[in-house]
Amino acid sequence: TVGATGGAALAAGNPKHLPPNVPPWSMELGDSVTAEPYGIPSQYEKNVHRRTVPWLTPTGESSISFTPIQDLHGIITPNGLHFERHHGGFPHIPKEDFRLIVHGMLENERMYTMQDIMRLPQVSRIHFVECPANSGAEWRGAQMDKLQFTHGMVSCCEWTGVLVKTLMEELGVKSGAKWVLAEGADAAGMSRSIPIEKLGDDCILAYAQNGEMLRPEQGYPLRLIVPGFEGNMNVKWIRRLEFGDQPWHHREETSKYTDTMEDGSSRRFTWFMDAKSVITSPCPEYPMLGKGYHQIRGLAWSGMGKIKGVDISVDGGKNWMPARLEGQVLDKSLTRFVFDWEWNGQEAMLQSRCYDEKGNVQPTIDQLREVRGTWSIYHNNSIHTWLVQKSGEVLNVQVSGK
Amino acid sequence: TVGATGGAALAAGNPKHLPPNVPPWSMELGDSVTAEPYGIPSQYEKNVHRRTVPWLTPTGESSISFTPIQDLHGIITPNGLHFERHHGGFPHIPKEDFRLIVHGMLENERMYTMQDIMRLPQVSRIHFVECPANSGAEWRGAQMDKLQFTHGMVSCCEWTGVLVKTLMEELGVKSGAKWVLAEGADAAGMSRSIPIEKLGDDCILAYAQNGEMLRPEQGYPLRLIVPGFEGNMNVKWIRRLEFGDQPWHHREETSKYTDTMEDGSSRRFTWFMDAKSVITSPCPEYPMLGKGYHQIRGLAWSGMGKIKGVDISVDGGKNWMPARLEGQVLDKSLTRFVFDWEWNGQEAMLQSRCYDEKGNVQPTIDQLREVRGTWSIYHNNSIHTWLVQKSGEVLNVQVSGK
Amino acid sequence: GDELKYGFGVKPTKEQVAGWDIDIRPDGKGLPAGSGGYEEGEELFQDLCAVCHGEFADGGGGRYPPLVGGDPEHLSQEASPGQPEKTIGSYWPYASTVFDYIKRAMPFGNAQSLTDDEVYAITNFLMVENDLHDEDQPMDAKALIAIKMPNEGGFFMDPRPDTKNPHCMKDCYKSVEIKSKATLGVTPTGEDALR
Amino acid sequence: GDELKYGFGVKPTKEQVAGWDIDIRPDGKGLPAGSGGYEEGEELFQDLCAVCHGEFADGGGGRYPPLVGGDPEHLSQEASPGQPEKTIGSYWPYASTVFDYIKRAMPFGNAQSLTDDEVYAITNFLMVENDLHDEDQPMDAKALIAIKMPNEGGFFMDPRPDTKNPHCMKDCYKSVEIKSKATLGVTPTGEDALR
Ligand code: HEC
Ligand code: HEC
Ligand SMILES: [Ca+2]
Ligand SMILES: [Ca+2]
Ligand SMILES: [Ca+2]
Ligand SMILES: [Ca+2]
Ligand SMILES: [Ca+2]
Ligand SMILES: [Ca+2]
Ligand SMILES: [Co+2]
Ligand SMILES: [Co+2]
Repeated sequence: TVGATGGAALAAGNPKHLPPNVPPWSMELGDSVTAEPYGIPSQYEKNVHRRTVPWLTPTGESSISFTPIQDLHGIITPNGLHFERHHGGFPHIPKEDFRLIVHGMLENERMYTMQDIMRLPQVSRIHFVECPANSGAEWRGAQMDKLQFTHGMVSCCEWTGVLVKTLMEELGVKSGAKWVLAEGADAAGMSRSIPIEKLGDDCILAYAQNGEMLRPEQGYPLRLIVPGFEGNMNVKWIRRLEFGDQPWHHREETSKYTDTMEDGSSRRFTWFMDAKSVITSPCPEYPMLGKGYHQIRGLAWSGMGKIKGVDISVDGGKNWMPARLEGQVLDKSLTRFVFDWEWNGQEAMLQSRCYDEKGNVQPTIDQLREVRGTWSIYHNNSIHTWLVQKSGEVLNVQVSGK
Repeated sequence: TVGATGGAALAAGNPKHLPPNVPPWSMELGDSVTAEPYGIPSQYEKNVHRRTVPWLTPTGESSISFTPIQDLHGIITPNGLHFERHHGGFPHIPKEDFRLIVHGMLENERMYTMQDIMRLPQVSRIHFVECPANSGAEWRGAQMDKLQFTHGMVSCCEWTGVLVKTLMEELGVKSGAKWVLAEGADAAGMSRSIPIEKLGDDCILAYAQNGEMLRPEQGYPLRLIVPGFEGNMNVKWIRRLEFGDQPWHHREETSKYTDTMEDGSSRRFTWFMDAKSVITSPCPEYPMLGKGYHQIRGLAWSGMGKIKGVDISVDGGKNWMPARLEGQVLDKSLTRFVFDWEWNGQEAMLQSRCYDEKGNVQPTIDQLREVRGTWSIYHNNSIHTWLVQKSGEVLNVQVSGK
Repeated sequence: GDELKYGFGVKPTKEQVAGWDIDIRPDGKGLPAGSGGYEEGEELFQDLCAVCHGEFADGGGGRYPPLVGGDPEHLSQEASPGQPEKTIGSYWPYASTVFDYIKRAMPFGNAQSLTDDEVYAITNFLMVENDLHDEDQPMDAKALIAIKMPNEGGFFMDPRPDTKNPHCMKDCYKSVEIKSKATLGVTPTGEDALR
Repeated sequence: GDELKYGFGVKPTKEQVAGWDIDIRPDGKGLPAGSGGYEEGEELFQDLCAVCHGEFADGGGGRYPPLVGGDPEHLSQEASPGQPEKTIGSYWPYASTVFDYIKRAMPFGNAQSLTDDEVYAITNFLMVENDLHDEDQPMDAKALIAIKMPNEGGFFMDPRPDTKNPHCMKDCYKSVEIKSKATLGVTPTGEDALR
């Protein structure tokens, strides 16, 4: 058995409010119903919010904010904490002024209002969205000193909307159509070429996230969800879908979001988000509290299907033990894993390694660099290492095993 | 085929912003990342919020607020819209001042801080919480004129916390312990007796909802989740669990939350929330937009397990057709159903009838009153009828069939 | 303790538990030492409770629940059509609940502020007003437990499932009639829907 | 249309589509009529773009991306260790992308404000600066499509999956060495983490 009970000392609180005393909130009336018609988090959770790294980009309108995954549990990302990645800032579009034009190699072209879109048959799916630049700084070595910044460009919601397939079936796709341009109504006019097989498979024109209409920064009133594919293909504030027979090779799939190899050649259309996992507890923001029992927790996900399992190593990858998947295990969704650990108080190197139902196994950073070099910028899904120090502090490190 | 395209006319918008014009938000930069470190809904969704009915209770601290289910999609209720039911207002408890005492017929008694609780093995489960007074006014007849008020005392989140079973196994339950008192730290000291088999089955001491720490009005920092059981057994701001051998018969399970029959006798410990469903589209708040295709949508749930199916009638219960369950179908969770309908523009009486995996079938209001009379106040899970008028307006009615 | 698997938390002291262990059971377990007289209880009630529950504890025609009134013989629809009047005397199964609830929750706005003697005194007053106690007798643990509530026998365990919908799919009725319609505007709009 | 199953929405007019149909493809499809000269483009660039991208379109040592610079022959690690300099001339596979992107997204803060002639002119300027066009020649659709970008051949389709972790469970390594550690404090705290 273990004896780690640092909790009581570490979370002392005001003695006046502790047993046997009766604190004021057990005596005085609290707030009324609808004190907050739209509720807000506890004032004691003010530390839980998105953060950005100003030096990562030239300006806040073309930038990123990171989800505080170190503070979250389960698999759902609450709407106010979904990460952001904008190229021209996020607009506030009046719903009634919104239009979606669907045109090109179709039997019928159409222009929709939001009311139209919401009348179409609806689906609800739980999917992650991850920016391929997530963990990008770590290609070069252990860079970011906090979990929010090493892995925070990933979020997961229940998305509701109409399957693009439904539109395609109704409007009639002309033979020869192979590619679709998805274009946003933001100041970047963000555009991506989507292969038609994917678009007609599980892609959704979504208007709701976790039950309510999209947030402005997630694309209100309409966005594309391309499950398992690069974050920025999930075009926000989508205004146009053009059906064509060739890819467009626009800026966000050529200048950016292409992956340059060691030899200088570059991969294009690197759509799939690979199988990836990270330990969220402990982490730099939440170090070890003491020796003994600690439930290692984390997240795993794959753009190619369901997570099948996660292994944990506490010795930098020499030995592995299976973790348990907790809660919902869904296709192209965040998946929570947990692992019971007894910490002996010594230095340890914690890693998680996931594998999906398609047989993909999360690689080490060495295995990744072996194939892709160090400068491909995107798609760093490598096994991540936390160095636990005797003090309980947790540092971001990279290791190599022989 | 159908020709209902009222959408374009009904959602006109500002012509300056419509194609072929390029609206300002496609030209001017939007807001920066972290403009809202904790995001908020679109200003164009200001109408989506909780509401209360002041004349239902004497005062706002002992009252209810209703989830706007007419505005929601999928099965997740976003945290800011979870319904409220308080008996002494809701407190704002500083996390470090919080304690949970677990005592009574146990081998070991224990007092926990939040840090302690959060170190224990964690589970995440998606469950609805429903107040048994939901739809209570409708016992007497069609009363509330809007869906938010006929059915809004139900919400569904992903709850994360520690299984009470985990505590019970660790502390050791003494033989003879059959009942547990759950008591809150609010000004009502809300207390309920929980049967020990249920508590040790799937009950959770939860600290997170949809990924983030509980909202103050949902019990921050800790609440009990008793899946499928009466809403108020899911004790918020829980400060104490006492293990005993008899029920306590406290006020909230005697004076209230008991069900008086026609003959004046009363049922006690009516724990299960029955199989129930309601059509959310159309509804009074969102009337029909015109003849032709309309996807009838709604929610179904059962405190006894998973929903197995939902049937739809458009003629007040004379004839039924199966709806489709959309998205996740989970144990003791909200479940979304959809049904393709062609509206011919004539008056119609829409109903949904759900059945769960245990063989329970949602009853008509007549079947319910037959058994329970009209004055049992709680547990009205009857089939609900919307009268669709030729104008498209939707009214709350009650019908009887012979 | 050594035999704990995780060992988080601490063993609470007897005092710590006692400060929060305020529940009362029907068999009297939990009732503290102390007692209170009717007149003292009446005075306390007028000072602390009557503003909401009325001078005579019958609700006083206001918004708050009556604590006196109704009839345990008149809970049926035959005897009293409509919502039966349910108060301590007409409905509650156990006397212990009165003490427990007042101690933990009342007065509304200053819960857990009464001493145990004061709760006994107020309970004395309420039981007398409900014709369940002799005003000349003190109220203490023993006296409280001796009270047999008139509606104790009126409760029975949940017998559900209790409806059996035959799950008909076709031609289930010959005719369907509308029995009631909700009145438009009965629920509040705008600011009225926010307390 | 009659053959539509749901029929929601309306058929957009040609004009409505044309107002938003701004995309350009590598084969030139979508390129509008119009043209622009180098000097006009240079002037426009100085007026509208240089404030961010530098007078010489090479970033000017500031925060914004360079539009000129790098070398398509120097994208390998052998030639240029570290992050290769990727600009229009050194990296972009198709000339069409330049027109498309400037038209839809630049200048930053006033997107879609340039006329097509202006976009051609600025494109002329940028292509000249990237050694891909003769400054005495106008830039129009035909001239743009004629430009073969040096790095067009540098792209290939995604070959993933491309790693094969043997999924070892025991004694996978003899030794493990720490190769790097993140520096504490490198990421912002407090207000610095909010732009
Ligand atoms: C400011 C108003 C207020 C005051 C003062 C007040 N009460 Fe109450 N009382 C309430 C409200 C409101 C309720 C109903 C609470 C609920 O249902 O959540 C209530 C409920 C009760 C009930 C339960 C009634 C039932 O039928 O279930 C009892 C008993 C009671 N009060 C006793 C007292 C006593 C004794 C005092 C004084 C020591 C007191 N109250 C002072 C407002 C008040
Ligand atoms: C206020 C600053 C600003 C101004 C003015 C501006 N740009 Fe930009 N430009 C940017 C930013 C920021 C980016 C990167 C956007 C992103 O990545 O989301 C960019 C990117 C570009 C790119 C793509 C570079 C690459 O390698 O992918 C081109 C081309 C470009 N700008 C051209 C122009 C032209 C032409 C003008 C003038 C008509 C202009 N810019 C004016 C800020 C500016
Ligand atoms: Ca007790
Ligand atoms: Ca007297
Ligand atoms: Ca009588
Ligand atoms: Ca086009
Ligand atoms: Ca010149
Ligand atoms: Ca060279
Ligand atoms: Co890619
Ligand atoms: Co009940």
